[in-house]
This record gives sequence, structure tokens and C-alpha cells, in this order.
Amino acid sequence: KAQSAVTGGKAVDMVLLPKFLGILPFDQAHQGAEEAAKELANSKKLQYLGPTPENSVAGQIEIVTNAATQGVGAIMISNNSGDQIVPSAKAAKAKGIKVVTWDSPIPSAEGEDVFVAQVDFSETGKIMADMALSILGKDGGKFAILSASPDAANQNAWIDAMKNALKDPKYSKLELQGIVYGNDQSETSYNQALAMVDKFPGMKLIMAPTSVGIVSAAKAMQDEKLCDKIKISGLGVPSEMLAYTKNGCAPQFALWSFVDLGYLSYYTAYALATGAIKAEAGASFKAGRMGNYAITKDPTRKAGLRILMGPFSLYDINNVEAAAK
Amino acid sequence: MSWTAAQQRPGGAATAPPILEMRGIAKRFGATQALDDVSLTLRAGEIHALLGENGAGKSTLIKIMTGVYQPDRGEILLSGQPIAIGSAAEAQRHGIAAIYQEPLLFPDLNVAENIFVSHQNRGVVTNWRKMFREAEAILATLGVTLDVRSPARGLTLAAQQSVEIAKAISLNVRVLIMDEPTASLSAHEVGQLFRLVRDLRDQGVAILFVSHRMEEVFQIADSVTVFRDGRLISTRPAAEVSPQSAIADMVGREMGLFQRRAPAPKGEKLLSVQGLGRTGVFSDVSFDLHRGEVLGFAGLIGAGRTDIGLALFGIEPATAGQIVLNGKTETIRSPRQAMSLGVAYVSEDRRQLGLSLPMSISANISLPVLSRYLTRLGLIRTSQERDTAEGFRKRLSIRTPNVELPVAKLSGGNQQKVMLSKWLNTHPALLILDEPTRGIDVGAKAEVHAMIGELAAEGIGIILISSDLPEVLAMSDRVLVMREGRQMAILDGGAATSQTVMTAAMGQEFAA
Amino acid sequence: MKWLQRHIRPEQVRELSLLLLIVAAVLIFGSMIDGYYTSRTFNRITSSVAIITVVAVGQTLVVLTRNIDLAVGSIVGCTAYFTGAQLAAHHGMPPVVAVLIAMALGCVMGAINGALVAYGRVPSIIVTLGSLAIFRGILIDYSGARTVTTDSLPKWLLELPRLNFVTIGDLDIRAMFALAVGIVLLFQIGTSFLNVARQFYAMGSNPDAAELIGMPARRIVFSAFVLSGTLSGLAGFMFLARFGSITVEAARGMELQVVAAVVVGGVNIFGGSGTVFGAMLGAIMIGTLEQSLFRLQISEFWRDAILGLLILLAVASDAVILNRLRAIWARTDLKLVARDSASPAEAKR
Amino acid sequence: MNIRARLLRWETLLLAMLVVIAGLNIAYSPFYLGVGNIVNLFQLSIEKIIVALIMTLIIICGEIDLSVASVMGLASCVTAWLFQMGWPMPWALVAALAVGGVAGLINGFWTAYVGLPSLAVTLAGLIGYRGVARILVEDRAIGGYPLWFNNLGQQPQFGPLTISIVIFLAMFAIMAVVLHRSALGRLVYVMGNNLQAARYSGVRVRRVKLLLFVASSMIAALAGLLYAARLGSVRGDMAQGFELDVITMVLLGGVSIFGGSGNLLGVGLSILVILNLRNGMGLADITGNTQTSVIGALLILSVLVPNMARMIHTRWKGRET
Ligand SMILES: Nc1ncnc2c1ncn2[C@@H]1O[C@H](COP(=O)(O)OP(=O)(O)OP(=O)(O)O)[C@@H](O)[C@H]1O
Ligand SMILES: Nc1ncnc2c1ncn2[C@@H]1O[C@H](COP(=O)(O)OP(=O)(O)OP(=O)(O)O)[C@@H](O)[C@H]1O
Ligand SMILES: [Mg+2]
Ligand SMILES: [Mg+2]
Repeated sequence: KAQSAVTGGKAVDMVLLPKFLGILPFDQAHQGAEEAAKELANSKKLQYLGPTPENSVAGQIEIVTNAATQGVGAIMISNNSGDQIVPSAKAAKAKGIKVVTWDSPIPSAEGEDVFVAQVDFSETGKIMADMALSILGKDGGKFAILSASPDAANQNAWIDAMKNALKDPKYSKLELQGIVYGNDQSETSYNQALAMVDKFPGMKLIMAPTSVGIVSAAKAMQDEKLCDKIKISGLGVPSEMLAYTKNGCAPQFALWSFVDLGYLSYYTAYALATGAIKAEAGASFKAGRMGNYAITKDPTRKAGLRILMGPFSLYDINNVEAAAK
Repeated sequence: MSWTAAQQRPGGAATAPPILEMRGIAKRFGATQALDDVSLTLRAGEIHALLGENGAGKSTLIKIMTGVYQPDRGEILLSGQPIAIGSAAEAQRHGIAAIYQEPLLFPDLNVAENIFVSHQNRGVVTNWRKMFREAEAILATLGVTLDVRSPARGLTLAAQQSVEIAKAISLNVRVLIMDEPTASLSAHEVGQLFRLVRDLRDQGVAILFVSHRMEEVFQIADSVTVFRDGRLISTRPAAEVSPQSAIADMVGREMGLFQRRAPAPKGEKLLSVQGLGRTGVFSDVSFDLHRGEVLGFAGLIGAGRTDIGLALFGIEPATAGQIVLNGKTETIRSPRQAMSLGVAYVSEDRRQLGLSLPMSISANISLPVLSRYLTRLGLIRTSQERDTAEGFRKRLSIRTPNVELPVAKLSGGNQQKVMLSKWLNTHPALLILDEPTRGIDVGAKAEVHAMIGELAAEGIGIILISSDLPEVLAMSDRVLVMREGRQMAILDGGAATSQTVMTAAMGQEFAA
Repeated sequence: MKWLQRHIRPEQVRELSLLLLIVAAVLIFGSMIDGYYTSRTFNRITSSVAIITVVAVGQTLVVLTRNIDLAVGSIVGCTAYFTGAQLAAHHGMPPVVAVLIAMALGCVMGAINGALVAYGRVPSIIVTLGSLAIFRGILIDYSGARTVTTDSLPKWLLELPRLNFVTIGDLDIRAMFALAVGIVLLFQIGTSFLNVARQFYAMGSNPDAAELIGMPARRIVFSAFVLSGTLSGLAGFMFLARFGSITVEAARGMELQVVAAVVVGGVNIFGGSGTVFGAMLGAIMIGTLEQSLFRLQISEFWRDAILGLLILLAVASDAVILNRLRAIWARTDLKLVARDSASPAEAKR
Repeated sequence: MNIRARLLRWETLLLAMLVVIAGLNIAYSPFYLGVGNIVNLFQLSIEKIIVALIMTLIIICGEIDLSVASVMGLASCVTAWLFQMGWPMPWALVAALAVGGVAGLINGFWTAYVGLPSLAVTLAGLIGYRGVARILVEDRAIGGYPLWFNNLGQQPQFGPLTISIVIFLAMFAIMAVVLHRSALGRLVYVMGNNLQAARYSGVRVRRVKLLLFVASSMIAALAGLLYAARLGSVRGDMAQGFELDVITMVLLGGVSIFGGSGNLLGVGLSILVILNLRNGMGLADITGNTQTSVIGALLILSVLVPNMARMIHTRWKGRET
């Protein structure tokens, strides 16, 4: 199908809403979005608004509601509220505001126009399984997951995807011992990681699909001098993981570019708000330096549309230093 | 006793150099002129009594001397030099210490710590052993035995007062102010305290002494000052004043000391107590009480009189014995239940146990019988509350501009009257009065006594717990004497004299 | 027994009872968990308790004066982040200087709270609820959402949590825990043997009386907050050493853990009574429960429910034990008094 | 009269703050005065302000209930769990309220009858009730309630007002009458002032305390259900951390944390001040920590400024004489 042209220069009020403020990945997304805003010469300033972490759900709902009151053009949400955001997102949508989710979608897709997915969520499960296998070797072994909170939709989706992937006979040697939650706080994650060592005898790997959890787990294993027995993997930021990859605690981990994710989200929201594309499967457009993207049905949710950014970057001793710069 | 010695001291106090002079002091609280142009001179080696009705301004003057309040007008001279007393700490540096009307202890600190709490010069490190020893020694000079290691929480009021006194005399003071120190002491402790006060006087300390007990004042004071309505009426050497003239100065008219209540005819039996006891506190108490009878409870501090009251009122239920009220055997487990049986208990500690200080007079008076003031929807009829309070204000002549005033704003004696009103308002059949005249002036005391007579005449049975021995003797039909949690004797009106009561209260010691 | 009762108060015996409760908890968990009695368990519990304990010492001082410091979590977070940022920028900084920076920063923050409470006469709960948010807000602005990463920190710092103070047989006593215990001892001795400490207790026991008898009430409250802030600063440094990567979220919510430790440790929340040692026992009690519950093979989701129940039971049984003790003491008190007063001559000697 | 004058002064201050904040909002945001925005302003914090009303009584009584937010979460999780098990929604709601009542009984029993400090008891409740909620829903998000339930929380039912706002207004009126006109209210003040004096006056202090804690938990449960209806979906972390916001509102309203003083008018005004401030900042695109910092600063300044003014006043007066 023909690419829709996204023409810049229009004035659209746009809001970028992270899960909460104060965490590096979201700030990187903000940078990417600013970059796109400049490229598209949007005369209206991009608002980067977020709640505090302990008030994330109520805060996100409040920001979406206020944005609806102000009648902005588009709002980009990294949803931390599950389906609880639905009523306010629907209300916003009813006022003609484009609702784009990024990083973490609205599970039921209600009130959402399109989800900009960083990677395919079932792919995430497979990647985590692959990393586990490559670290533990052919003989596999026992491992456990250190997640963020039990309420984080994307974490839960990834973990489900990984459980699914493990059914493949290829991974039959991998044994998942349990899931533990560190609430995206370094101290809780650290203590949980230590406790896992006792709780799961024979555990050889901690898989932490959270950038806070993975660093804390690595530090915990290093402090306990357990790095040769228990390895760490998951999703992490290269600059934070550099030391642990170099000393072998975390030989391999993955991530995508949050800068690109912010950039692509902005393009998508802008294209929707200016009417360059419609939120329907098959629509496609050119997102500046990142190239062409198309809206498709989201195969990982029952309903909903998505734009898939991809791909994963896998980091290990060979490339982590360059990426950390 | 040595009180004759005090009269004959050579030199005479009036010639001694003044230490603390107050000149033209005035202080106003809102609409109340608490003090109006009063002057007072305290001299070394002199015991100066300050008299006045409740609310006359005595405590206010004292608080000005100790830097708690700042005067609106007037000056203070210490050894002839004008000074400003900005805070209690400053007063202490000037050598001025006070025992306040209401004990101000630290409930979590132990007795010894309380005694030495305001000593700034005891070094950096606490020498516990030494502190305990000294505390015990100071208390011993007072004739009080307390466990100096136990926290002050839960001490009886009298014990608290003893600690306050120990605290003040432990400081090397030049001016010692005592605001009703004897209000909750019994005769024995008062004697002990007076010996000590005289010792201090002889060491050249200036002492200001406030009391509503006339006989005490004339036992110890060298000179007497009388206040009325915030104004100074007179300052004279004690020898030139008689109790009658002092009372006339106080109230502005002639008035007698209290008289023995005429014995009233006994009614039917109201209360019968058999072998009452509470483990570890008191035991084996038995007595009868008839309608219209006043049964006095006498004894030393901590003799357990209050505890019997608490047991009858259900606060600390008895663990042994039986209570027969109106012919029915009752187990009293809670104050609520006691009240429903017609028992009322007027507590000895009005600040901690008796009143809700920030709340209005009328709200305090209606509290125990709040249900009487409710509409069908459970709302409070405040006008009816006010009417009741107004009634009591007139009946007990409570000095207050209006009954909506928070109780905290009243002088000590008037607070006591509010508490009495509160319990009279429950229309009790059995009224337990624990130190009902603590801290109230002669006029009010006479009123309370008259009221006790009236109530008895109305057929109420009254238990009168009091450390004021003359009061107990004058008011009671019979006197029950307690000692260390045991009942020593029940003396009939005629047999009860201060001699017999004290003998029973103290065992052989007094006789010796 | 008599001698014991004369020289030990029930409040001191309560600490013994808390200790017994901890021992009981350890025995029960030991029978339920294989390989529980290892040096590793000991290590886990002691390390996780060390930081909370240091903060709880400061909190105890504040609570004694009938105040509360809810800003401690934010102070720990701020000092950890700021000290971390400084160390990352100046690798050559001597350890002592780093510790001093952390403590000085905590001291300043505590002084702000203390000044507002003591001299501004604002209730402490209001001040610290406010500064809890404000300090955190300042940190977020200052940091620009960046994280202090482990590998930006000097090596000695990262070695610190692993450093042993002494090794007794199998048991490693880590330096951090030893430091915490040292601080507890220091303050326990201070609060029981310094005359100024009496004033802390007096202030909380009866603030009106304290003022009336001329205690420097404001200075006492102020210094309690300064000490709490300073100790929180030190805890911030320990936090940095232990966790390495510090986000702006560091130590968020720690105030509740600390208050829980202090309350479980028997410090009266309305001031006047309680000890630093008790607060440490409270922290250890909660730490033991938390760490041990984790080891049980139960679902992650059951942990908080059980933890809540156990804390309640700990507080309740502690209160029951204390009440019984008080009753025993009171009874013998009366007898002692009775005996003494029967022979006044003897008492006077 | 004096005390009333002082109280009035506090409320006047809050009123002045409210006027200033509303004035700024009107001046700087064209959206502020819209009916929808005014409704939203309440709706976004409605559960907290409902709980703040009963918290006022608890704090005046000299106690505290830290477990309210966890009870809110527990109630909504109980409903969700039962609903998922196939219970009809109305029964699930009743059961949740009953569970709230039980939580209140537990808090009240340990506080009033065993005599433990309410801070410790409800701190354990804060952890424990949240834990029970987690056991019930684990890592699920449970939604799909009947439309009428969701509409209850989301759609205006009385003109522009939602049912939660109507409940809040009604509850405010009831609480005001209870606290300031009824016997119960009187007892609450007496107990907060001097618990011993209340006991010695024959007040059944334990029963009153138990009643308050049960009321607190049941109202919290109700608020939790309204929250669930508003969000249309329930998770284990529902309402986590709300207790501090609730307590902040009550304290800013002039209620002493040590009990015995404060009134509902002040709390009502403090609620309006905080909600309008939040709304105004939200419309001015000020969010996150800046917002909480501003509210924190307001909390401190609102007590500090009058204090300083009084201190300077007395010092100045002192120099004059
Ligand atoms: N803080 C205050 N605020 C308002 N009025 C006060 C205050 N303190 C005292 N008063 C009033 O000042 C007057 C003098 O009170 P003060 O306590 O000095 O009396 P007193 O002579 O000590 O009486 P008593 O013998 O009853 O103790 C009383 O009318 C009292 O109500
Ligand atoms: N010296 C003491 N040390 C500790 N507690 C004491 C002491 N004296 C009395 N008590 C406490 O006081 C109670 C007994 O005193 P109570 O107040 O009943 O006696 P009382 O005769 O009413 O004395 P008072 O003259 O003080 O009213 C007991 O419960 C006891 O615990
Ligand atoms: Mg007086
Ligand atoms: Mg007594």
C-alpha cells in the first residue's frame, strides 16, 4: 500500500506520558520524541508529564483527564495502569484526542488508537529463553525470574510469552523455578535477588526483564561472590550493565533503543493527530530517519492495533562497551 | 511542735533584707484582670503566706515570678536590682524555684530523675547510683518513702506532690514558692513538710506559701498577704492577723471557720461492703453506709482510700468480697455500671482524671449523663446543657464570665467546683468524694461543706475521702481509718478526734 | 529476684522479651526451613537490617521527644545519590571525606526539619510529610533522571559491603552490621548515661512541664532532628555502598519500615519511653520475619499477609508480656514500700 | 469564645488560600471553570476525600488508621475475586463491605480492647490487608464488571454529578452533624482530649473506639468499591499509598495529630484547597514530584507563616511596653 506522507509544520499539542518520572529509559524516550518534534517543526511544545512512582496509577489517570480537559491533539502513554486507565482514555478519545500507547499498552486496547510496540512481545519471551539457553549451555539448568511488580502489564506479558516459549522441546532442559517481584526498586530487588539464592536451590540464572532488577541482581551476586555459580540476564541498559558484563556476572542481556521508541511514538501520534493516517490496520507512513512502518493487528492481544518497532539488540562482552558510550 | 519557736525567732522578719520585690504588677487575660497593681516583698528568712479566694490571682503572680507569664505592667527587683524574668530557666538561674499547684512531673522518668531533672550542674554523665541515693535521702528528710527507681507514672497525687517538693528543695534556692503544696497531703506529711520549710527559712531562704487551709497558714507564716479580685488588700505580720480577719479580707465580709455538721437522722441501709479487696492493693474492708450518712475515710498518703473508691466505681474492680447496694448484691465491673446503680465518684486528680480541660464548662458538666441532653435523633440540646451549667454556676458560685469558657481557663478552685457539679448532676444515691475541697478557698469550702450537709439531708449516702483531717472530723458521722491497704478502725462521731484517728492511721509510730 | 526487681525495670525486661521472641521466631523458622541455621542466613538478616537500624536510632531520638521524622527515606535517598554523584566525579576522594559529605548533607536536611519544628513551631508530622516530598522533588530535579551506576563508583566503596569486621567460626560479621551495632551501643550508652539524654526523655514525657521548668525545649527537639538527619546521612552512605546503583527512587518508603521497627521495638510513639537498643531489636525482628518468610516455600503473594499478622502478634505478645511484668513489679513495689514505711528509722539510715 | 476565634482564624486562612488558588486558576486556565473540569476535580480524588472525612474523626479521637488504603484495596479485590468466582455483583459488593467491617473489627479489637497503639496495629494492617488483597488477585487485573457498576463510578447520575460525589456530599453533611452536634461527636472530642477523664466519666471508651475503627474501615471499603467502579478494573495495588494523602488533607484542615482539636469545616476547606491546587497545577502542566513538593511546601507554610506572624507580633508588642 502507498505510504502516507507525514508533513511537518502543523501545530499540535502533544503530551508524552511515561510510567513515572525519574528513570533513565523514559528520559531517553523523551529525547527521541523531542528530536522528532524538531524534525516535524511542531510549533507547540511537547509536554513531558508524569506522575510520581508511588502515585503512578492515580497520577496517570489524572494527567490523561486533564489533557482531555485541555483538549490536546494527542497523548502518548506508557501505560502503568493496566485497564484501569480505560475510562479516562476513552473519555479523551471521545473528545477527539489521539491516544497512542508505547512501551506498555492498554491490555484490552479500549480507549487506545494504536500501540507502538518496542518489540514483539512473544519475541521477547523467545529472546529471554534463548539468552538463558546460551548462558547455561546445552545442558540447561534451573533459573528464576525477578520481575518488577505483579501489576506491570508488559512484564506479565513477557513472562507469559517466555513460559509459552519454554514449551518448545528446544528448551526442555530449562527449568523455571519461580517468579519474584522487586517492585522496580533497587533495594527491594537486591534483597529479593539474595533471597532467591536460598529459596531456589540449584538456581543457576536469574532472568530479570527489568532494567532496575537486572542491575540490582548483578550487584547482589557480585557482592556475595556468587557470579561464577549464578548468572544474570534479562533486559538492561548497557551503560548500567557494563561492569557486570565485563566481569562475567551478566554475560548477555538485551534491550531496544528507548530513544527510537520515543521518536517513533511521536511520529505515529503526530501522523494520527494531523490526519495523515487513520488508526486502522494497513495504514503506513514514513517515520523520518527510522523508515517505513505499518499499522497491523496486534497478534499478542485479543484486540488492538500496533506498530512494531524492533529489533532487539543483544549485548555481550563484544558490543556492550560501544553501546554504553 | 516547734511552731512556738517560729514566733519567738529573734530579729523579726520585717527587718531582714528584701530578696525579691514585685512592684505594681498587672496582668490581664482577655476580659479578666487577673492582677491589678499588686506589690509584694519577699525577705530572706521569712515565710510569707499569700491568701485569697479562688481566682484571686495568686497562681498568676507566681507564674510571673517564675517567668512563665510576662507582666503587662510593673517591675521585679532581685536584691534591689530590676530584672526581667523571661523564662523559667532564667528564674532558676536567679535562684527562684516553684512548686506549682498542679504537679508537673515527667511520667516516664523515674522518681529520682524527676527530682533532679532541672539540675544543670550535675555534670555530663549520669551517676545513677549517686542520684538514687541522694533522691532517697531527700525524700527521707520529707519522711516519704517512695521507690526512687520506679517511673512517676501512676503515682498518687500525694506522692506526686512529695516529688515536686523534693524537686524544689533539692535546688539551692534563694526564693522558694509553694503554691498549695499541702493540698493533697495529710496531717502527718504536712508536719514533716513544715519542719523542712522552717529549716529552709532558717538557712535564709525566702518562702512564699499559698494555702487555703487557715490553720496551716497561721501555724507557719511570718507575714500574711491577702488578695481579692486581683488586688492587694493587706500585708501584715502574722502575729497581727487572726484567721477571722484574714478571711474577712479575702471575702470582703465576716465569716466563720467551718463548723461541725449537725448529725442528721440516718435513713435505711444503702451500702454494705464485706471483706472487699483487690489483690496486692487493699484487703478485707467492711463497712455499712446508710442513706443520709457521711462516712469519712482517713489515712496517710497511699493508705488505699482512693483504691476503695475506684473499686466501688468499677474503674479497678474489686477481686474479693461483696458489695450490697440497696439490698442487692452487685458486682461492679465498669464505671458505666456503677453509674447506673447510682454511684458517683469525684476523682482527686481533676487534671488527669476529672476534666476535659480544653472543653467548655457546660460540656464537662453534662458528660456523664449526656443521654439526658439528647433529642430523639441523638443530637445534643446545647441550650439545655447551658441551663444546667448556669444552675450550677449560681449554686456553687463558680467564677466565670460564662459557661462556654474552656475549663482550662478557670482557676484551680473553680475547676474543682465544675467537677463537683458534673457529678451532682448525675443525681447519685451514693456519692464518693475524693478530696473534694482540694485547692478550694475557705468561702467555697464552706459552700461545699454546706452542700455535703444538704445532700446528706436529701438522703444521699456520702463517702468523704479527705486528707484534711479537721474537715473529715467536722463533716463525718463516722470515720473509717485506713493504713497500708487495711482497715484499722471505724470510729463513731464522738470517738473520732484527731488523736484517735492519727493513732489508728499510723500504728504505734504516732504513739511513740 | 528482689535484687533483680530493684535494679531492672519492666521496660528493660521487655527488651529481653523481644529478644526471646526473636529467638522463638528463629527456632520456629529453623524447624520449617532446611539449612536455615547457616552463616548465610545470619548474613542475610544482619546485612538487610544494618541500614534500617542506623536510621531507626535517629528516629528513636526524635520519637522520644514526642515528634516523628517521616523525611528519613528522602534524606537517605538524597545523601546516597549526592554522595554517589560526587564519588563518581572525583574518584580519588578519600573514604572519610565521602562519609563526612553524606553525614553533613543529612545533618543540613535534619537541621531544616528541626528548625521548622523547634523554632517555627510547626508539628513535626506536618514538617516531615512536607519535606519528604520536597527533598525527593529536589533530588529528581538535581539528578535529571540519571542513575548513579555501580561502575562509576570507586572500587573500595563496592568492596565495603563484603568487608568482614570479624569472623567468629562460621559467622561473618560484616563491617556494615558492626558499624550499625556500634552506633546502637554508642547511643544506648549515651542515652542512659548522659545527663542531656534525660532531657530528651523529659521532653517527650511531658512537653509542657519541660518548658515550665525551663528546659531548653527547642534546642532539644532541634538536636534530635539534627541527629536523625545526620544518622540518615550515614545510612545514605551505607545505602550507596550496599546497592551501588542509585536511582532517584532510592529508599523511597523507608520511613514506614523505620517507624515499624521503632514501634515494634517498644519505643512509645507518644514519646518519653523506649530505647535505642529496643529499636534495633525491632528492626532485627522485622528483618528476621521478612527474610525467613521469603525462604519458606510459599507463594510470593502470601508473604505480606503473613508479615502483617506476625508484626501484629509480635507487638501484642510483647505488650501482654510487659503488662504481666508490670503487674509483678507493682505488687512487689507495694510490699517494699510497706515494709520500708513500717520502719522509718531503717529507711532514714 | 477565644478558642472559637482561634479556630475561625485557621479556617479564614484556608479560605483565603482557597480564594487565591481559585483566582490563579481562573486567571491562568480557560478550562478551569468548565463544569466538566469542576466535576473531574472532585472525581479524581473522590475516594481519598471520602476517607478523609472519617479519618478526621479518628484523629480527633486521638488515634490513627494507617490501614485505610489497604482496606480500600482489599475491598475492591474481594469484590473482583468473588465476581470472578461467579457471584452476582451486588452480593460481591455486600461481601466486600462486610470484609471492610471485619478489618475494622480487627483494628478496633487490638486497639480498644487489648490496648495496643493504633499506629502499630494499623501499620500491621497496612501490610497485612494489602497482603490478603494480593493473595486474592495475585498478578491478575480483573475487569469486565456489569455496565451498571462501571457507570456508577464513571457516569454522571445526578445532573453533572456522579454518585460518588453525591455520596461525598451526603457523608460530609452526616459527619458534620455527627461530629459537631451528636453525642458521639462529643465523646470523640472528650476522648481525644483526655481519655482517662472520659473513662472516669463513665464513657464506654472502648466501644466508641471500636465503632470508629469499624466505621473507618467500612467507609474505606466503600471508597475502594467506588474506586473500582471508577477504574473499571481491579489490581492488587489499588489505592496503594493513599493513606498519606488522606492524612495530609486532615492535618492541613487544622486537626491536631495528638487528638482533641480540629473540625470538619477546616477539613472541608483543606480538601478544596488541595484539590484546586492539584487541578490548577495539572492544567498548568505541572505534575509529578513538583506537584507533591508544592503541596508539601504549602502544608508547612500554612502552619509556619501564621506562627511566625504571631511570634513577630508578640515580640514587637513586648518591645513596645
Ligand atoms: N491562661 C489564662 N487565660 C485566661 N484567664 C486566666 C488564665 N490563667 C488564669 N486566668 C484567670 O485569672 C484569674 C486568676 O487566676 P489564678 O489562677 O491566679 O487564681 P488563684 O488565686 O491561683 O486561684 P486558686 O486558689 O483557685 O488556685 C482567674 O479568674 C482565672 O480564671
Ligand atoms: N509510695 C508509693 N509508691 C508507689 N505507689 C504508691 C505509693 N503509695 C501509693 N501508691 C499507689 O497508690 C495506691 C494507694 O494509694 P491511694 O491513692 O489509694 O491511697 P489514698 O489513701 O487515697 O491516698 P491519697 O491520700 O494519696 O489519696 C496504690 O494503688 C499504689 O499503687
Ligand atoms: Mg492557684
Ligand atoms: Mg487518694
